[in-house]
Amino acid sequence: MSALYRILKYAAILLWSAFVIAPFLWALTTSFKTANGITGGPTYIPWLQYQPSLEGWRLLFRSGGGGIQIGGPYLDSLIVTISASLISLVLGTLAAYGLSRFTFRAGFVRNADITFFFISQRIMPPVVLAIPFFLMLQFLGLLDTKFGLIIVYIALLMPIAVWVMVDFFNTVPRELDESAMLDGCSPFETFWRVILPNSKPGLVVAGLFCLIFGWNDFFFAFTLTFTQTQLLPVAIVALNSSVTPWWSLSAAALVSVAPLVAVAFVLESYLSRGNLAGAIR
Amino acid sequence: MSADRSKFVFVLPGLIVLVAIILFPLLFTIRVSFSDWDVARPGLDWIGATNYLRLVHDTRFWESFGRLALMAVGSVLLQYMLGFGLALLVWREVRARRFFRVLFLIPMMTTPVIMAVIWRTMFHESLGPVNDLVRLLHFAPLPWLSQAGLAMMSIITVEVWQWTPFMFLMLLAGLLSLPREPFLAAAIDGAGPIRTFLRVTFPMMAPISIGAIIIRLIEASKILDSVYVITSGGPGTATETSSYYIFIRGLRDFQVGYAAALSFTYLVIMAISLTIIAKVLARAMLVRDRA
Amino acid sequence: MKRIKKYTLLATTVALALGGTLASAQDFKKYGIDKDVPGACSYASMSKKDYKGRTLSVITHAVPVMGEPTDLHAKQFQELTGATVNVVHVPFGDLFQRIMIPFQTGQNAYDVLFYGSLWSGDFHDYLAPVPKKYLDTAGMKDVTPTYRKVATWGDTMVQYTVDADRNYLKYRTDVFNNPEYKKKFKEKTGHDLAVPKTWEEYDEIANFFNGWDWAGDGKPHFGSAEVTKRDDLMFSAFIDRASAYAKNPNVKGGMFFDLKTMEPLINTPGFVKALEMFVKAKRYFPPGGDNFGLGDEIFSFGGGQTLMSYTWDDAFVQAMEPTSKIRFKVGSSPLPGSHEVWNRITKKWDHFDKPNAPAYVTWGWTSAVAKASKNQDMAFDFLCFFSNEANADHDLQIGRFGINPYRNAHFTKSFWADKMGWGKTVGDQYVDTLLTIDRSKNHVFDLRIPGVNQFMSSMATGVSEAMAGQKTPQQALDDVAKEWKQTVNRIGVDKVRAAYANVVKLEDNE
Amino acid sequence: MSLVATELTRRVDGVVHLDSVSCVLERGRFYVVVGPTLSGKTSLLHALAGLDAPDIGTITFDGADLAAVPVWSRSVSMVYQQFINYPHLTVYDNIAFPLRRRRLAHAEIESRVRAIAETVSLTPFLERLPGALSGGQQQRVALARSLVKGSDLLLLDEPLINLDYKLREQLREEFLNIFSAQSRSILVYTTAEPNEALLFGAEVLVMHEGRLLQVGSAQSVYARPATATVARIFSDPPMNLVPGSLDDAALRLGDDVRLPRPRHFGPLPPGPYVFGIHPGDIAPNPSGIAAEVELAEISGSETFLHVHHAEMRLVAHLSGVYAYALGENVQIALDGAKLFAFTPDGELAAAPTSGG
Repeated sequence: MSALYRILKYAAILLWSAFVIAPFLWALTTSFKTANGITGGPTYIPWLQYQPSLEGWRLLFRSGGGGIQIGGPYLDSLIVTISASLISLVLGTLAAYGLSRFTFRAGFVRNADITFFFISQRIMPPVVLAIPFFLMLQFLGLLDTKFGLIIVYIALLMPIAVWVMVDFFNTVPRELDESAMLDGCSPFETFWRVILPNSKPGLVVAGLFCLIFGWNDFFFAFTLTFTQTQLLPVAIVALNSSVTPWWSLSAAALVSVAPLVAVAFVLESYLSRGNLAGAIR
Repeated sequence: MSADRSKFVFVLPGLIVLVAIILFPLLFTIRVSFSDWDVARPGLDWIGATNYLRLVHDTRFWESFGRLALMAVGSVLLQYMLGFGLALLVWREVRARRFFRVLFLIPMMTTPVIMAVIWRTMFHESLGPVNDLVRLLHFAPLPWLSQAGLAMMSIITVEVWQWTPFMFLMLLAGLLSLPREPFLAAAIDGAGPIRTFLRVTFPMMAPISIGAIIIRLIEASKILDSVYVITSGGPGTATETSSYYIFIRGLRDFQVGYAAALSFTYLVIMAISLTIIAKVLARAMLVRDRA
Repeated sequence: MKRIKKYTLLATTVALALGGTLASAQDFKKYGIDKDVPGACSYASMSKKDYKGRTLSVITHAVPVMGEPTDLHAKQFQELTGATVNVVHVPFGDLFQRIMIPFQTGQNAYDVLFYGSLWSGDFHDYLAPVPKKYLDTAGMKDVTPTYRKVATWGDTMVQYTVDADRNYLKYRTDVFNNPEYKKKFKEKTGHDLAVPKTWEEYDEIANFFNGWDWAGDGKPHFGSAEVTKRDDLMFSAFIDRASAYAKNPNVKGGMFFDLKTMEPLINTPGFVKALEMFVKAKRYFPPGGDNFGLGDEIFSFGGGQTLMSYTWDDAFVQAMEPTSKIRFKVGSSPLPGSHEVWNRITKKWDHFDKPNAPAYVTWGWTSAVAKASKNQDMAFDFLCFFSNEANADHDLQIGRFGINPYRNAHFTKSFWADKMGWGKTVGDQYVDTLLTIDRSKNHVFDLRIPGVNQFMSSMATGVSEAMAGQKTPQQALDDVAKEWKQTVNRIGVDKVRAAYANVVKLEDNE
Repeated sequence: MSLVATELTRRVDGVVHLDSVSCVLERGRFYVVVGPTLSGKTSLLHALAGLDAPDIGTITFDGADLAAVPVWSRSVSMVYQQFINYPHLTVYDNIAFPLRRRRLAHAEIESRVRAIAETVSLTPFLERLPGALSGGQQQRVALARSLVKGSDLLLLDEPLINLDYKLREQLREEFLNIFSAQSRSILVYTTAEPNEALLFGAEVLVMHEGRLLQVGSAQSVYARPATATVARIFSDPPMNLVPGSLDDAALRLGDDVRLPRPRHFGPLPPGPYVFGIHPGDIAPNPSGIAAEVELAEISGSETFLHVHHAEMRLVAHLSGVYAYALGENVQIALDGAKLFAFTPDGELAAAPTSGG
């Protein structure tokens, strides 16, 4: 490897790192500003360029006094996201195994078409689904409840689980299934005793994708709730008033990404152990 | 139970749950698209294909498709190339690669609607740091959000920032799972890095690439939050995409019937074009594999 | 200046949560209220109510504007009456659909709604009329006639007035009073530098003070900050500019439509002229000024970047914050007008020696109780408590609350000069500006008809297309007119006319 | 007591995997299926195991039709060419896996696992995970797992192909010992290497393009291949085939090579034939025909010498290491007594007398 190549390589890595990290650094410094620290033009260094204040952070945890209490929504978001992800993962994994291992034919419909049907659920823009989902949950009496949101999120997340897991199972040698069946396992036992225990990388990736997409949904969390159930993104945009509060939104951005950074570490550790080999394909 | 019957036990629970959740909204949307549900007239009357006839002449809708195509294809392509590049950079021996890998993944974890606000403040032409940087490089401040081309670029930048990690993850995982033998063979043949990439790496990465691109295209086509926050479709209609236009018609204007017709048309067009894109990609990328 | 005593409030809240006892009327002091004003809605009256075990659902704007006072008074109401009050905060852009979806699907989602009064044309069917008991309260009777009208649909009051808004001109007094600049301006333009009375003057001044450091802080400063982001509140900014040319006090029967034929007037020369001026105005906007949301406008003028601005009070309040660099350097005045006003009857421009400057009653926050609510008694009690004299006086003093004078009592000059600490110059001028607008005989109201958002979003798109150079102003507004006509037909000519008649009645002072 | 396959046919997406394959497999016997890649060996095993149902044809075991019996209820084991084990289980649990599915008593499982582990020399590794073992050991685990059940049908699909040469020899040896102890099972072993079949000395089934070409003992197939195709498949390197003709006195190969008519051709009528000779029966000899060296591969202690004489290409299999330069001229002796004769459509017409 030539020296020039090395230099270029590290330069590229550092350049991209700077791009990735810039919004966070900007959010970090902005979160300590007040209107005065903003209106004079871009400033970066507290004390030197602007007088820092904790107001942006306080707003996230205060109630009654112009802030939002982020704790409840945080918890609600966790409950809804994790439940929906788990259910999607279970159903999606089963379906993906079926689609990966057996042949389905009905008219012109093949396995690939069924897989595409699952994924195609994500094509519909959420805007349109707002009213139908509203009516559906109204009929079920589940508006403004966590359970209602979980149901809707299952429809949103299961396609992702199916997609990741079909690709994952396609990389698991079929001979493993055959061996298990020859050793006396029914298809379900094969799945449960042999395939599932060896699918951790796939499950981790599918599960984490579900978590990411679920955690960051804004639209349904917003449309299908009133006052009882509030998820994190909805609670945070409640700060977005006529005067866009750069400070508290910045703080909120940093707070909301925190649990998912843990997710990034989990993902990475799977990558590094090479366990993800074949987890995504 | 035979293997033939047990296959349904795997697929049906998920399929049934999904259909149960999605069927009503889908059928309802189709039904509403034949109604005149409007802000002043809620309810399901029947007006035939009126909404669809109106949509045919709605140049704003069709123009928004063009912009969507540009935005989605442009940003996904960039994400793919950058993601691939980054994955290649931190694939093999690099100092602190675990740190960089985590770092590169993080933007994907952020909530788009909130990050869009942060980005808008970054692009703020007089109060944001982007133009500060431009000034530092001794250029004139640029109208990031108020000039058509740049506004489009700004939105694409945000999309690239947020979703390149997705491509990066998929492609890095793919690279890490590649067998070593073909690379050894290429090395023995004396192939340089570029040749190795074109002849070995890229073809082997084709299947995963197609999957990742299709998924990203689906997601990118729904772009709404960032457009809304960053430019709200402006200047003029320069950054108005299909789903944003549907949003304006459906939830701003509350033309529920018309928006349903728009969406159903959108759904059909997207399903068809994605299928075609998937086929074309498969042909383009997999043929090279055999060559 | 009295600001809310946050820490006391926080401490009491905690104490109350622990103690679980109802607050007594005497506790108002801990909320930063100087004194309770006796009446049906007072602290004393509320503390006698017992709403234990009942829940009130409230939807309101994001904090702090309207959202923070909602939170504050909800908390107080909760403590006084034992009710549980759940509040959800929604950004302005999403507020309409959040309220409309439950309305149209028959879902009883919210008891109390805070929203922009321009939507009353869409919402009125779903709102409970304000009961007589509340109409008779002293507080309600003191609301200025203009805002009683805004709250009324037909003959019924369906909205509970908690705020009043208008757009007015804000400018930098330090610049306008600077002798050196006055001289320079005279040399350059041949006119005396004065607060603009017409949009042409506004244009000239803004252009003169654009792009150089007239504030002496080493940075370039700019002429004007205006709301130009398409789906933000740009439609109000355009109406601000267009009224001067299009609202002819001598022509009755509608400014946006000809009430008789329901033909759109949006592409008549008055509007086109305003749009041409608006497009031209781009040259004296600060960088990015072609895509400013309200928040950007507030930061721009309130932060001292621009010489002038016109919208709601927020930018003015921001400029008058105690920590502001331009405190006491700002002034207010009614919006500029025009000497030439289009007469759609004669198809000619009428000349006015004194510029025609209609006062645009720019919607403003309002509140209402849902017809479907099962807690209407409690809901109206909450609104009457929210707006009781003591609370209103308190809320007016906190700029970020976004609550502005709507009762005759609020137009007391000493209140603004002393209590707000704005001093006599700024305070008196502010009150005068507001009074002029309120008492004007030449009002423009929002297009409070069904589907108002459809009309406004068509208009904003057209205006934005012209601003971006995609279409000429005439072309853009012709297209808007076409769309308006289709929209009117779709919603129903008679339905729209009936609603618009209410608006025209107010504008024509009938 | 036998497994009878009748006219098994299977196509997948228009590609023929099995073409009317019929065979009878007896208990306690060892069968080796020989054929090149994609000849249908694996398809045959899958069909016999019940993993893939044939489109046409039946399989009966001791007279009972197996069609309705799902795989997991059959008494079949299989060892794959990839080392297939359960990665999440220890070697012990891997071997015990099929026994546990049959709900055998704990002690019974323990004793059987330990016994089989001893047989395949895995006792020291019982607590390891398969991933931590070498390829040979992994394949032993797979073998142990398939043996421990004592299935009626034991299928081995090229189990040694992914191992290096030495390990292959060693394991092959062990297999032979182990298999000879399996008196009640039917063993079916596939391989692309005829030598393996010869070493095992088993019953051979030669497959090509989905069809079963010849069945018989390894020696008999080697000595008398039914067709030229079988001859090529069942010879490593493949048998040299040279078109030529025969008259009463002489035999012609190509354009200009004449050999005296071999005695073992007996009363074969004159005419065109394809003559075959095993590479091992060709050797350089100063009195032979002139040829030019195209390639000399040295493998272990053997040399494969590729030469051509005009259009005639031959491969000679020499034991010992010899150095030849490319393009070097050599003389090659063709021993007429070792020649096979096939009719132009490939049927065996004459074969050398065995041992000759």
